[in-house]
Amino acid sequence: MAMTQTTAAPRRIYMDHAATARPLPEVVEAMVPYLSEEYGSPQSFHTQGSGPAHALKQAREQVGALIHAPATQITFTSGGIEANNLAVKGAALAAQRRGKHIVTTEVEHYAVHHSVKFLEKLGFETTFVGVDGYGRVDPQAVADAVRDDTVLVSVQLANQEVGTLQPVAEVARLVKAINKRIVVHADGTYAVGQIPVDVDALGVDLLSLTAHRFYGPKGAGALYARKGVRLTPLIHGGVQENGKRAGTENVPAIVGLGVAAERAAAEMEARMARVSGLRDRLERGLVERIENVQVNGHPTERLPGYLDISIEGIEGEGTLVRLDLDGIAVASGSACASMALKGSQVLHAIGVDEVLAQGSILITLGIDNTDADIDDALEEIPRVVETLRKMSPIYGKRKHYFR
Amino acid sequence: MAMTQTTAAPRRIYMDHAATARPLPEVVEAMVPYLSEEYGSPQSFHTQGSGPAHALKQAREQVGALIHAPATQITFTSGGIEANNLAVKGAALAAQRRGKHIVTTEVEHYAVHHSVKFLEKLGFETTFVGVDGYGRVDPQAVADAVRDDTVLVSVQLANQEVGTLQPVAEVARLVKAINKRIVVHADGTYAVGQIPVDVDALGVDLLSLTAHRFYGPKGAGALYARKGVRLTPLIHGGVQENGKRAGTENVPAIVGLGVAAERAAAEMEARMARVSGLRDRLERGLVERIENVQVNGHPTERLPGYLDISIEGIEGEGTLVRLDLDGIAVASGSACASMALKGSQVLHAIGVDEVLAQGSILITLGIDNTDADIDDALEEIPRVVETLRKMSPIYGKRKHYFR
Amino acid sequence: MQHTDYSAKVIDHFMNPRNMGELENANAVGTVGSPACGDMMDIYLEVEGDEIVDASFKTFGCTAAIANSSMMTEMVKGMSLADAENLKNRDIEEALDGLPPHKIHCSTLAADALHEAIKSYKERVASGAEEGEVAAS
Amino acid sequence: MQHTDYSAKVIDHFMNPRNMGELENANAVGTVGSPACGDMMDIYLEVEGDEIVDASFKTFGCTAAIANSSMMTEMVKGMSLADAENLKNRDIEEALDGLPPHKIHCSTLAADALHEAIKSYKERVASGAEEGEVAAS
Ligand SMILES: Cc1ncc(COP(=O)(O)O)c(C=O)c1O
Ligand SMILES: Cc1ncc(COP(=O)(O)O)c(C=O)c1O
Repeated sequence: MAMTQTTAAPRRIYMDHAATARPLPEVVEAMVPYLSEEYGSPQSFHTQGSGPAHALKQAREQVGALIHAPATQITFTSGGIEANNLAVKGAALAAQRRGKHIVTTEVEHYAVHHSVKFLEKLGFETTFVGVDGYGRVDPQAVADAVRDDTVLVSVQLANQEVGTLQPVAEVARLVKAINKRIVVHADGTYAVGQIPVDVDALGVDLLSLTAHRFYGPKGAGALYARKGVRLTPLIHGGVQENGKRAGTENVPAIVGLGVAAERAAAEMEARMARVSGLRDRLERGLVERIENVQVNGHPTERLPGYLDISIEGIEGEGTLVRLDLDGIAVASGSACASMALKGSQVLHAIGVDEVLAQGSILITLGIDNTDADIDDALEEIPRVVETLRKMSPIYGKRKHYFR
Repeated sequence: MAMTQTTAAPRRIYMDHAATARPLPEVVEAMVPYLSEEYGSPQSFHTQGSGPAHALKQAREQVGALIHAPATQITFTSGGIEANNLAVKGAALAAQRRGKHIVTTEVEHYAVHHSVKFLEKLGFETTFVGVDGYGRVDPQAVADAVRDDTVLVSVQLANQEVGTLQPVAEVARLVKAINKRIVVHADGTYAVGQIPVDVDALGVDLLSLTAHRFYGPKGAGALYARKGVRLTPLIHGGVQENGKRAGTENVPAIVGLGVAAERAAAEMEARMARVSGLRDRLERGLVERIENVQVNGHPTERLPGYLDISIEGIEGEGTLVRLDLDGIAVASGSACASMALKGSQVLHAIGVDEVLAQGSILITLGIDNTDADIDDALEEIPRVVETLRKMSPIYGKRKHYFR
Repeated sequence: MQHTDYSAKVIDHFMNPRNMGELENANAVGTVGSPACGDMMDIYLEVEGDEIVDASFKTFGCTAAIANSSMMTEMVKGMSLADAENLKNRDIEEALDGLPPHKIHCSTLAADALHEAIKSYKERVASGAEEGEVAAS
Repeated sequence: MQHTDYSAKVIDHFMNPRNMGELENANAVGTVGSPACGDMMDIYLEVEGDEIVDASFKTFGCTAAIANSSMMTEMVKGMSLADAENLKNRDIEEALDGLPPHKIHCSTLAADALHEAIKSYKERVASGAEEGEVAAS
């Protein structure tokens, strides 16, 4: 039943950097030796452990530098989702004698959301703070949700679906003013490597990140934990990562994370300018060429590559498939395009009309996109939309769904 | 302060396969495309997700085949330690309404041991069953430890330190005869890929394994879970791995795991014969050449490459370092050679004298070792032992420590 | 899943849908689904006596939903009403060389819309609103 | 850690220990540590008047313990008892160009053994068991 379109498509244009990004060639190059000659375990006492141990040390410094944190405060994990699990469960369980209340938002990624839900089964209570029409949380609303028994506040740096940046620094300031001992966590898995991040400027205690969003490999992420913040490990069983995360270190992936972090730090400004330039051109062009569309997320406080648009009268999965057959890879918040067959909770929280949400396309650009990609997208996307609208029994006939 | 000996040593002989093993060239070769062109996320709906998704599928079949399990019952993790954590915590938490008692052994790896200790903080009780002088658990003793509220029995397939094989099939048979609903877990992280393993022949519900022990990459492991066995996820947040383990799949490492599994299955007999042949020659030779040594673990029921010897009158860390400077990498159960600065709990449980335990060297051979390696080891090890014994204030002077 | 798990036939019907649009001479229409759930379909039939002589669709929905609509309209052209009433999701699914497991529920839409159209047509005929005889039924 | 984190001097003293073995003319002996804990050291001194004229060791222990023993015996040869009594772990550690953090506790053994030897020597002299004068003390 399977059928591969790859050969049919003349040129592939990848515009789904929110899902994952292609590792940089220098990342892969740096990794390969640790898959071969330097295969030793960093915990081994002998010479074969030495190269890998030093490589880990260097990667820890590179990751620390990206977020302006000391290397000693970086714990490597298998990815961003594990880092978020470790942050939320680890901090809450370690602090549970002080209280069992957590404050978070309605638009967190499932990694945070489901970790919180798991904690609820262990007796924790949660306040989920809502967001405005741009997907932004009000820092004061977060502060107002804090109770005497609050031990953890978890607010993302940027939203995974609409790219809206959250006012985390302000959240941390307000929360810490109420009670310094409350642990403030920021899920930075979509933001770190894309925009400048400084843990001290943010004032957070915990920050999660993942390599494969900023051109590092899959299988490596990290949790920054400020000195003194206590964490119950998620994965028990060894001395690795200072007892915070057991398991033989995935040295090749961690080395790749380090190199990706270094490149991201060095090229941050240039990448941001380039990617947001392309995004802005694409956004303007699509809004001009397609009527009855809505751009979701914050107009300016948004991740550089993000463009989430809701297109009236068509459904996202079909749009995505047609675009893909034309060579353009995008994502969609449509229920049919999700493995869980559920519509986007984020768009719901923002207040996007349900029907409109079904026609949402998430385009996320990256450093490998070119002006030619934008040209092609500006041609293909309106064409596909027109075709699908012609098939649509609702387009033009029914009410408009915009706010 | 750092000093690299690598250049000084003429030829490196790696005899620490218990720590980690060098990935096969074909493993690395299979991985590299998934670090570059095939970088997509297996969860993506578009074409870039297709190659990675099919690669995952194939790896799941390869891993299933190695342990004679259906592919659908394989959950990928970041490694063996995570698999063990997921097995122990996941099964216990999912079953806690039925009871809160766990039976395990005194010689489990920290991954299992510390997971159990964590569960004790959540109100579970544990019975740790001891072992005989060979490090072997008595299946009847395990069965006798089962109570009405027992929900989990966890016994390793092979011991991490002395290589002794445990009678897991018999354990499972006895435990299931008492109560079918008790989940039986086997930590197979040291055994799978080294000896034939069949989940049905064993009769276990859960089996952990890790790639880097059988010439796969670091960063990938798996948990076999028999159909119907309930698990609370360790890492929450996504639909990946059927909801059992969230996080973007580490496709390159999983592909490597798959290839390593396939090779291990195909070459099992040949590898076992070769590696245990080398091991037997080394064992005989060392026992002949060095007086006052003791071989730990079971004489025959032992992993093919394992040779753990306790050498009277000398300390393990120094022995390890001298051997390494001569080009031979081994491990040691000595407290000084462990990051935690703790002596071996396994040797303690077996009843090895404390002083003798300090002089333990763990030699673990693999498929990359040669006859020449054994010749060299048979020359170097006795020489180093002699030198260190000359420095020793206790050798020859004090009582013998053997049992 | 990837959309590449769709069969070649599904992709063909999705990319080149047959009988798409409103039917000028339709005398039976069925509408099922809800746009808020991501799937909605209008199906148009031209019935002559006992036979469906023409069929068309308009669909808001995913690849599978559109391919199902297209395939279904192909299948029912020239079919007797009685046979069309017996057309099952499975038949459409099989005609498309199968659907990925996640997408099988989408094929219910096309059969449902067809049956809905026939049912309302019959009701109208029974109530005398429609000219022409309905011989065999 | 890796043993490669040991300084070149540590490795040199470990591989080529100075003053290893029992001292024939020893008149002061110190023994510290316990083999069960992984570290044990015998230190032998030949004391003449106020001066340590020769020193040697036998050590059961790790790389750091052996290197410390060796370095310490080198340092104390020709040293006055008073200076030797003031010799600190830190001094030995520094003479070895430092030790990895995990291994610093190993350097206490050598200084402890030295002080133990001097103490027992002095006690014996004080009790008259040892011939020769102990002028300055
Ligand atoms: C029992 C046990 N499980 C698992 C592992 C390995 O797990 P990982 O693959 O995470 O290194 C080890 C070893 O280091 C182990 O001893
Ligand atoms: C909030 C969040 N955290 C983490 C991740 C990524 O984690 P991982 O690196 O494990 O894929 C994702 C995405 O898939 C995510 O959305």
